[in-house]
Parts: sequence; structure tokens; C-alpha cells
Amino acid sequence: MAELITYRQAVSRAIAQEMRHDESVVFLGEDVAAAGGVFKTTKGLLDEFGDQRVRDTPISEEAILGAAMGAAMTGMRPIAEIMFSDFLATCWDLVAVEIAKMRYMTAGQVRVPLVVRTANGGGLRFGAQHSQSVENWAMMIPGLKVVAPSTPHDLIGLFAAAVRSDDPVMFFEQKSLYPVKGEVPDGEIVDQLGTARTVRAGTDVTVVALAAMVPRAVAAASVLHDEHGISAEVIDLRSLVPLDTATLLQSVARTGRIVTVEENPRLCGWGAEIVSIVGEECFDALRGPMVRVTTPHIPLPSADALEDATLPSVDRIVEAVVKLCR
Amino acid sequence: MAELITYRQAVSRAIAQEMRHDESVVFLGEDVAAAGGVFKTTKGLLDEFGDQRVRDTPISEEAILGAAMGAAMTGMRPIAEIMFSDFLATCWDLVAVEIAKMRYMTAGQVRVPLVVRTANGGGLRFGAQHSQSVENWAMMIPGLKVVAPSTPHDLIGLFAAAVRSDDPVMFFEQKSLYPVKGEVPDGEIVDQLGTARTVRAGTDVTVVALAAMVPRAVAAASVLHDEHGISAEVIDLRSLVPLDTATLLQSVARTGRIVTVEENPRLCGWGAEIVSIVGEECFDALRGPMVRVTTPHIPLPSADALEDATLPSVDRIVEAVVKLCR
Amino acid sequence: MTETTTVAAIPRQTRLRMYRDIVRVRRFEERAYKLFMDGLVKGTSHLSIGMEAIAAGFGAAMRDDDLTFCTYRGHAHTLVRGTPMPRVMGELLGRSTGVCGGKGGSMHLTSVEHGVMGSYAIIGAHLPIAAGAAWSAQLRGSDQVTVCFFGDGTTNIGAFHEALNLAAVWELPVVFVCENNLYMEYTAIADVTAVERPAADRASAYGLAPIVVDGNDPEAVHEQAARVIQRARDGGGPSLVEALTYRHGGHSRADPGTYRPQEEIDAWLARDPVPSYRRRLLGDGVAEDELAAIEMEADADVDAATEAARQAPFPAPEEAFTDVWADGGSSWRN
Amino acid sequence: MTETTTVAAIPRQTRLRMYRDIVRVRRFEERAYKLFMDGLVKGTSHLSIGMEAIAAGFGAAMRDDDLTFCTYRGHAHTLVRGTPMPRVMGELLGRSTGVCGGKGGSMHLTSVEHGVMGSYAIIGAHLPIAAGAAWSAQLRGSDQVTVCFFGDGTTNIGAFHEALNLAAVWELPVVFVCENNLYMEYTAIADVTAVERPAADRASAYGLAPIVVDGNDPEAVHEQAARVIQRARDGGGPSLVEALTYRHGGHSRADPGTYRPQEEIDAWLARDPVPSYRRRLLGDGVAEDELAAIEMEADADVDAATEAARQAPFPAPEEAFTDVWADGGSSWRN
Ligand SMILES: Cc1ncc(C[n+]2csc(CCOP(=O)(O)OP(=O)(O)O)c2C)c(N)n1
Ligand SMILES: Cc1ncc(C[n+]2csc(CCOP(=O)(O)OP(=O)(O)O)c2C)c(N)n1
Ligand SMILES: [Mg+2]
Ligand SMILES: [Mg+2]
Repeated sequence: MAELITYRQAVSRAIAQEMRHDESVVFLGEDVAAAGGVFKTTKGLLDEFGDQRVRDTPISEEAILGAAMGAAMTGMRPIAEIMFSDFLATCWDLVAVEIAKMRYMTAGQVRVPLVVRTANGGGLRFGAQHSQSVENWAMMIPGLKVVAPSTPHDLIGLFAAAVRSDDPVMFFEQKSLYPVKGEVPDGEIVDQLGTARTVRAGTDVTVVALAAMVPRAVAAASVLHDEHGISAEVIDLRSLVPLDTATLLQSVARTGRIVTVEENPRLCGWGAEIVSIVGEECFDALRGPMVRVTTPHIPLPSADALEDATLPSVDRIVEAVVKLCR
Repeated sequence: MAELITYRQAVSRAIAQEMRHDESVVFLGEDVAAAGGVFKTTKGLLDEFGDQRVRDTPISEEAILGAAMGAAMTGMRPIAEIMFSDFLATCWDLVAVEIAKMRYMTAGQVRVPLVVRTANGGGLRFGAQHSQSVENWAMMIPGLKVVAPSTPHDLIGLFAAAVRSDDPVMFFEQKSLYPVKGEVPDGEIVDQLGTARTVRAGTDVTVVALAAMVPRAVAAASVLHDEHGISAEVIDLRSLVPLDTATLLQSVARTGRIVTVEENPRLCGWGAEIVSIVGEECFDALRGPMVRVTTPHIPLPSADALEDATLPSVDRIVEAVVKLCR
Repeated sequence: MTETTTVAAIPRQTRLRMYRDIVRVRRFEERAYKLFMDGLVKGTSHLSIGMEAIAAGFGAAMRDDDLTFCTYRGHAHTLVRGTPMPRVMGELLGRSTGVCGGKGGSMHLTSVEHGVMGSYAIIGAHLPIAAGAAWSAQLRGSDQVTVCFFGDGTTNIGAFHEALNLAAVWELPVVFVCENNLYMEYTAIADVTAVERPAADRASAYGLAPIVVDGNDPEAVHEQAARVIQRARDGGGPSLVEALTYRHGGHSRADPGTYRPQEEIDAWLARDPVPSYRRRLLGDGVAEDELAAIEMEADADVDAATEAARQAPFPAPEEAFTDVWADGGSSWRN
Repeated sequence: MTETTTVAAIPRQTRLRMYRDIVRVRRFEERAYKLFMDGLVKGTSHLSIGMEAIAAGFGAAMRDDDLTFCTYRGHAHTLVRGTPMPRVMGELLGRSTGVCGGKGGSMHLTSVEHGVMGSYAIIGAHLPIAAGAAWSAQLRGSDQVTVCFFGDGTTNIGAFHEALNLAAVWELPVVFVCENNLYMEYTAIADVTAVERPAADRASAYGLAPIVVDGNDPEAVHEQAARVIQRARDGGGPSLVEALTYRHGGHSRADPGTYRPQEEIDAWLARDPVPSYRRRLLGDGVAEDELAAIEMEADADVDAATEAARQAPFPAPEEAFTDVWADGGSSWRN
């Protein structure tokens, strides 16, 4: 059996699944308990699991992640919500310098099994301080696993894998996907980190995407097929760390072309990393330049007329691929 | 006339030059005034410019950068020291979400002419929380200029350009370079941001480096020439934003090969960005894979035996280039 | 609660100005809400309906060259400094005529020309920035005072602490104003705070006096505002003012605010600054006509601003690529 | 300053334990300094010579399963929990026998086995983490108490504020101990802090009682430690203790500490916990021989630890690539 649920609903189902599965899983964040989250992603959790395991916090991002880290080091498996991924900047020391490094600095004496969930990305007209795609911030920090699902089904399975991982995981929920529906089977779902998925097979070019860019890449692939006779293979990376380089390199070895599609602003986005890996390890198979479609290197504007000019659109993806394959 | 001074001495000379040049330049940070800085980079400034313009602060990185930003928005040109670049994580919101975005969000109503100076990088056995090279953190944020000089001479001129820029500049002083000496002419020195320098001309391969990796790349080029008959061109990027893509692309167009050498950990370092630009814009000129030499994707260890195994060494650079050119 | 009756001390003109500001903000925000529901304001918006007396009381105490720093809940603070309503409405509607040309939106209203140095959407971030502006005024000897508004929830974030300490140590000419509306987004401040008065009970941690004021009484606010602003101007250093108030609606746009007990809502609605200040002015002999004229003018302004904004063009897509750098552009390469 | 004479209340064994800890830490750090000067300790190191009584007083009040969080100035706190000296010395010398196998170094001493949950080198960061460990103890009903040490300068960073508030609201079993040695690195805390007692004068901002203790008196420290730890264990929530003390040397390795007035140094040297506690114990009838034996044992331990560390192998370069992930490795790809 399966049901059609939103990405938003998948979040609460995923958290509930893991809290049922393991008593040591606890959940904290701003407005997550009584109110069910500002994105309504955590409704019902307080009722089911009680106020010891589901906690509202003050507006204190460093305290939230500190609490999660200290608890993770001493036997718990905390899930911490940072409401918008932009706010990771206010607790970046905890993320990048404490959580990510603790296990290494202590030569493995501690483990830090926690998940930081956060609403990532643009498209909602929230302006420069509430719209950033910052999964690249996390990818560049050694010691963090980085996950960003594109469907409700993936969300649940990857979230379970994240919670069950003994390493800290940064879990990016793309907020523009919250209303999107997808089919999800009944029962417990547990997926595997570090596994990309080929969403659509193709032969002429490999299009690599993540999160909200996956449906756009798929839409572009249809256009490319229908209007340009180009066969694009679309890969959903699903996790950036660990990175499924095998799927990636095998695909490019076949197609000889790569286009990355990311919401990150231009410089040092994960697209650059993907392209660099290909350019070093798969060079001989390349039949043309490696192309990145990204948000331009600007803060995001608020007005719809402006924001629409910035995030990678289906048109821009099509255009980039056509130009490459011509 | 010219004198031989250390990179460390160049810092105080650079700050003094700009404070003499412009009354609106003020300087703040932890232990920077009375004590002259924990790296002794700011000695003598308090004496010359007084305690209104040179200020010791509490250990409050957010307040330091907030103070600098608010002052920059209202007519001053502050220089703020963040003692170690690792500590940027504690004030990353100010850097990435406030300072970088303010001008854009207000459609140019404000300018934020400030410089954040910070001691960056490893090699001093300080362990994981005091050794990070984080210039890539800054490069990925739209709205920040990013500078990292490799010589005392460059340091002064680029610092002056940074202070005189009407945009916020992240100025990375590589702490392993502080004791290194270099020749510096007398008088005021003002350089230009966004200009790379070809440190050594060559024909077989372009080696792109920054800060402490520049002397290593140059040393590697000598070995490559002397022992392997390989002619390596070494480019010191000097600033990551603005980026001198012209010099970079022209060089690769000639040599057909690129190797980047960076202290950043592996994933999403600036080397990935450079390689991606080349892979997109200079593909046809390429004669082989594009190679990045980086610190591995690990937090830095403390012991010398371990740290020496991590940062890119002359040997590793030589090895990478030889393998590529073979 | 420090509540002194100083009616006599406040000039008639100032009182009418405060009433006008309160009414203008109220009508503006009611319209903004409607436009949001009509799909014309996108993204999000945070109203201060019920809280206007704080902005009005402070606005009337500030000198033209004084500086305001506020939050995503900043329509009131932006308007009371004199920012033209059509330009604020234009920004909400994402038009090229907006104060930020559509780049900022409701959460980032800024009008440097009117001393509005920005609306900040990261909790706490603008407190140190406001301290910096005050430092600059001190360095330049400009005599300007910076006033920084924020909510109760903001007192629990680190930047609050750092800014207050720095301002106190450097004796900066800045006034920190905590608008305590009892709630953060959906969570009561009392549930997550170790003290009863989130700001006032922390003043002593920075060597400051605790100041609590009735934030629904524009005159009480104004009295304190005038006092602490003068103190700052005179070199007496920073102050931290906690103004007790309530937002009538939810935290943002679609939030119905149902997490609040009805009696609490009712009690605060009974203290709505618009009718209560009106009654007070009438009682003090201001003519009904005069108040009605103010109200009609406010309505007309809101209508005109709405019309102007609706007619205004959307920004051209290319505008997205301007204003990153001081050179006007967005290029990161040479 | 709360200074009560409770000699009778502290068992002889505990008093000797504290003396032993103070002496062991002192001798260890004197040796570490020498080894630093000899070039055998690399990087940096921060000594607590002069401040040992705080670690000793708290250490003796903690249960074996209680948890310590400390800073880069953490040799003392690590040793008093029973971490073997050779393993601490090994870490300082970057040897594979070090508690962190050379990965941590002087600033990151950790020995989970002994309840030492880490030495943190970013000011303030470990306060929220300690709160988290206390939260975990509360959730698990383990009855453990977390003790978190930090310096005076740390009270001005945001994380301090956030951690204290959260701990107070959640009534966490954690004791925050501010070791006020009057200086940050080279700057006096008084120059950059809005209150006289950087921790105690802020306790009320978190609904906590102000507690100041003579940090050079191990018994005064111990008395407070025992009290606040018991309170935490009994569900009474967090405490914030400010212990006044002084470091004899500079902030770190090569710093001569010349920014401090000589009279100040002299006054505090006269209150050195090692000779003064020795005198007190002698005065209370402890035999000279017994103290001398403790001192000789400490010297012997330090000699042995030094010798063991010097003989120990350096870690193999490949060790740099282990322990990033729970699987033991560092691979970021499949
Ligand atoms: C650092 C940070 N954390 C969380 C948020 C999300 N957020 C926006 S408004 C808000 C509540 C703020 O409450 P308060 O300070 O009382 O101001 P009010 O909205 O009541 O005026 C929160 C948590 C944010 N913008 N920034
Ligand atoms: C966030 C951050 N800022 C600055 C530093 C640099 N730093 C290391 S120790 C220190 C002084 C700390 O003073 P205090 O808290 O009094 O502790 P003490 O060293 O006196 O024990 C500073 C500023 C740091 N490690 N982290
Ligand atoms: Mg509020
Ligand atoms: Mg200190």
C-alpha cells in the first residue's frame, strides 16, 4: 500500500518513525512542539511523544545546537531544527567547528549522532536573509554528512538513515518543495546515505541536480527530448556527503557531457565540486565543456519579478544543455 | 629605496598607512590596541592613533563585526580583526547574512566599506579549531570581496586597496607566513584587487596558488624544472573576489594543463571553482585532466607528525604535476 | 510599570503627531494585510497592529538625523520617520518604486534618507549593528542617537548580550527598545525565558537601569523615549527600554494566532492604542473634527499609496543583477 | 566574597586529595612549560599555574560519572578527574600515546573514560554543549552532574548568554564555573565588561543567585562545589559560580604577561594556593612527611609521564586520516 503525501507531511512522518523506532531520539527547536513548526512540518509530535522528547526552545540557535551536541555525545540521538537554513550562520561555530570536528579531535572517543534539519532555499519571495541555499556551506566542512532529498519518499528514508547514522548529518529540506506531493509506501522506510538516483536515463548528457532542482532538471529533460532530440540523463544526488561518485562518473563516462543544476550562488557551490571531480577523474570521456547552471552570485531579491530572474529555471537548463550539445 | 620586512610587520605598516591616509579609518578587535595583537601584527598603532581610533574589544565577535558594519554604514571605514579565521564561524551571520547582503537588500542605499582582517590557515600545530583555511567560506558568499596576499609587499598594497574599496573585504593573512620576509619599497603602496600575478612563467602547466601555497608552488616549480624538465607557470591569485579570470584563462590556454594548490579542505574549496571555470570556458585548450591539490577533507590534527601529512607539500605538488604531465 | 501622567508636558502638536502616526500605521497595515490576502503582497509580512504606540512615541522623540534600526516587523518604524507611504507600499508589492526597488520586500524596509537604516530579519543581528552606528556617531561627534527596536524573543540570542555589553562599555549613544508583545512566533516568551521581564530583568547585567513602560500608551513611551534619547545625546550612554504591548493578529501573514488565550486577547484589545488614545485626546479637549481629519487623511494616504503601488511597474529582471557592489554591478570577475 | 571556614566539614582524605591534585597539576604544568621551551611541546599551551585550587576543589566534589567540560586551559581539569598523566603528557608532545593520539594537542584534551568530555578552544562554545550533556542526563535520569569551566572573558560572548538561559529554563543539572583570573588574553576583563563581577553580576539575568568564591582556596571552592553539585543532582537546576583567581604566568606559552602591574602579581603570588594550602594543612596537624610524600610522588609521576611521553612513538602519518567518521575513516565518497 502507498499513499500520496506532501514533502511537508513526510517530515513529520519521518520524525515520528524515528522517535518510535528509538527511545534515544529527541527533537528540539523553535516553535516545533506546541505550534507544530512554522512550516507545519512537525505537527502532532508533541502529542505523541510528550514534552520531554519534543521541546520548544528560546531563540538561541547556539544553545539549540549545543544542547543537541552535548546530548549526542552522551547517549542521545537528537534532532535539532534550525528554522531557516540562513540561520545556520548564527550557530555556524557549533556546526562547523564543534559538531563536525569533535570526533576527530578526540581520536574517536566521542560520537556525535545528531541531525540538524533545516528549511533551505528560495522561491518564496522571502528576500535575501530567508532564501539562501546553503548546502554547500555544509559540504565544505569535513566531518559533516549532507543530505537534501527531492521527494517525500526519499525524505523519509534518508531522514531515517540520517538519524541512524552515528555521524552528524545536516539535513536540508528545500522549502519550495513542502507542498509537493509524492507517493510513499506504508510502513517503515529506511534508505541509505551516499546513494544517488538516476531519475531519468539518457545518453547525450548527464544532468546532475539536487532537491528542488531535480524536478526542474526532469522537466528540462522532457523539453530537451521533445523539442531538441537530446537525451538527457538526470541524476538526483540526494546526498552530497557521502557522495555517490560511482553513479556520477559512470554516467558521464557514458554521456561524455555534464551539466550541474544547483540553487547555490555561483562561486564554490557543490556544482563546482562535482565538475572538478569529473574534470579530474573522467576527463578522457568528456566530449565538451562542463557546464554549471547556478543561481548567479548575488544575494536573493524579494520581488517575484526579480527572484524569478535568479534561480535556475527549466528554460535556463534547457538552454545550457542545448548550447552544450549543439 | 626598499626594506626587508616580515609579513607580520607589513600588517602594522599597512594599517598605519591607511589610518594616516584617511581619518575615517578606525580599527578594532580583541587585544589589538594595548597589547599590539596576539600575533604582534598591530604594534604601535594605539600609540600613533590613540584609543578613539584603535580599540580593544570584549570577546564578542558578533559585536565586533556589528560595530564595524554599523560604523561603515554611517561614514567610517572600519578595520575589524577577527583573531583567528576559525572564529569567523562565531560571527558568520554578520559576515555572510548582514555585511554581505546589506547593500543589495537596500538597492544600494548603503555602502559597507569595511575590512575584516584575520589570521588564516594551518601549519602551526594549533589543532582543528585554530588552523582552518576558510577563504572558501568567504568566496561562496555573494557580496564579499576576498583577498589573501602571499608577500609583505602584496599585503600592504592589497590591504590599502581593500580599505579604500567601498565594498566589504575579507582579508586573509596566512598565519604561517607572518615570519616570512620580503622586500618592500618605501612610501605609500596601493595595489589593485582582482589582479593575479604570474610569479613564474612556464609553458607546460599552470599551477594556481594562494597565500602560503604560493611559495610552495614556486618551490615545486623549481623541482619540476630541475628534476623533471617540466616548465610550470605559477599564478598567485591574490584575490578570489574579484577574480582575475583573464590571467588564469590566458595561461591555461597556453599551457593546456591546470593544477590548483590550496590549503582548503577538499570539498568546495576555491580550487573547485577555478577548475570549473577552466573546464567550462577553456575546455578546448585542455590537454589533460584538471587536478586539485588540497588539504584532505579532514579537520586538522595537532601533532606535527600528523599535520605535516595533511597540508599540501612541495612533494605532493611535484607529484601531482609530474603525474599530469607524464 | 512606570506610568506617569505627563499630559501637560507633551505639546499638543506632538500629541497630534503621535495620534496621526498611530492611525497612519494602523490603516497602512490593515491595507497591507488585505493586499496580502489578495495575493498582491508576496512572501511574508509581519504587522504591528496593536503595537503602534511604541513607534509613534519614539518617532516623535527623535531628531531628524537620528537613526532607526528595526526588524522584519518594521512597517511602523519606517513610516513614523517620514518614509513616503507609496514607497513603502511599493516595496511590499514588489514594485520598482519601492524603497528598495523590490529587492528588500516587507522584511527589509530601509530609507537611509529618513534615518531608517534597515529592517533586519535575523533575530538579534541588528543590535550590534546599531551599536556600530552609535559608535560612529560618537567618533564623528555628530550628536546623533541610534534607536534600535526588537522583540522579547530577541533577548535570548547571543547578539543581544554582546551588543548590550559593548554599548555599555563604550558608553554609546544608543537606545535599545524591546517591544515585549509576550510572544515570539507562536511560543510565549515566558515559556523559554529565565526571568519575568526579558529585557528589564537583564539590564543590570550591563550596568543599566531597568526600564519598563506601557507600550500601548504613546505618551508614556514618548516620555521615556525623550528621556533616554536625551541621556544618550548628552553622553550618558545606552539605555534598555522594555515596552509592554501586544500584537492583535498573528506573528505573520496567515497566522491566526490561536495559541493565545481569548481572555488575554480581549484584555489587550480593550487597550488598543487607537481608540484609547483617541478617547484621551478627546477628553483633553481636542476636537472630534481634528481627529477625524487625521483619520481621513490617513485613509486617503493609504488609498493613494495603494493605487500608486498597484500602478507602478515591476522591476525589470536585469535589476536583480545590480547593487551587489558599490560600482552598481554584480560581477565577481575582472 | 563568600569565604567560610569549614575545615572541620571536609574529611581529611578529601583535603589531602585536593592538595595532591594541586601539587600534581602544578608540577605537571611547570614541566610542560619547560618542555615547551625545549621545543618538545609544539603549537601552544595555556597553563593554570596559580589557579589549580578551582579544579581541585571541584574535582573532589564530583562523582566518578559526572562530566567535565573545560577549555584550552584544561590540563588541570583533565588531570583531577584521574586521566593518567602519561597520556596527557603524551598528547602535549604529540605522541600516539596521547589521550587523543596526537590529534587534539594541549588545547583539546579529552578523556571520556574519566568524564572529561573535551577541552574546547572556541570561547564560549562549550557552555551550550555542557548544557546539552546535562539535558541528556536529565532525560536519561542518570543523576549525573555536568561541570563546565570557562574564563572571565567568556562571559561577554553570546554563547554564554544562550547557554545560561537555556539551562535555567530547563532546570538542567549543570554547574557553570567562571574562573575569573582578571584577564582575557592580554586585556583586563574590567576594561571590556559593563559590570564588576563578569559572571556573578549576571546571574540574576538568568534567575540565578550570585555566587563568588575565593578561587585560590580549595576548601572554599570545594564547599561551594559540593553544594551546587548536590543542588543540581537534586533537580534544583543550574548554578553559576565565579571563582576569583590569577594565573601566575602569561596567557599562553611565550607570553610574559607584562601587561599586569607588578603589585598585582605580587599580591596574588602571596596567595599562591600551593604554599598557602600546605601551610594550612600543616597548621591543622597534617604531618610534614605526609605532604612531602605527596610532593615526591607528584614529582615522580611527572618524571615518569615525561619519560614515557618522550619515549612514545609519534603517530603514523596515516593516523591523520582516521576518526573523521564513526566508521573510523575519512572517506567522503562511496
Ligand atoms: C536567528 C533567528 N532565529 C529565528 C528566526 C525566526 N523568527 C523570526 S521572527 C521570530 C520571533 C521573534 O520574536 P520577538 O523577538 O519577540 O519579535 P516579534 O516577532 O514578537 O516582534 C523568530 C523566531 C529568525 N528570524 N532569526
Ligand atoms: C570565539 C573566540 N574568540 C577569541 C578567541 C581567542 N582567545 C583564546 S583565549 C582568549 C581569552 C579568554 O579569556 P578568559 O575567558 O578570561 O579565559 P582565560 O584564558 O583567562 O582562562 C581569547 C580571546 C577564541 N579562542 N575564541
Ligand atoms: Mg515578541
Ligand atoms: Mg581570564
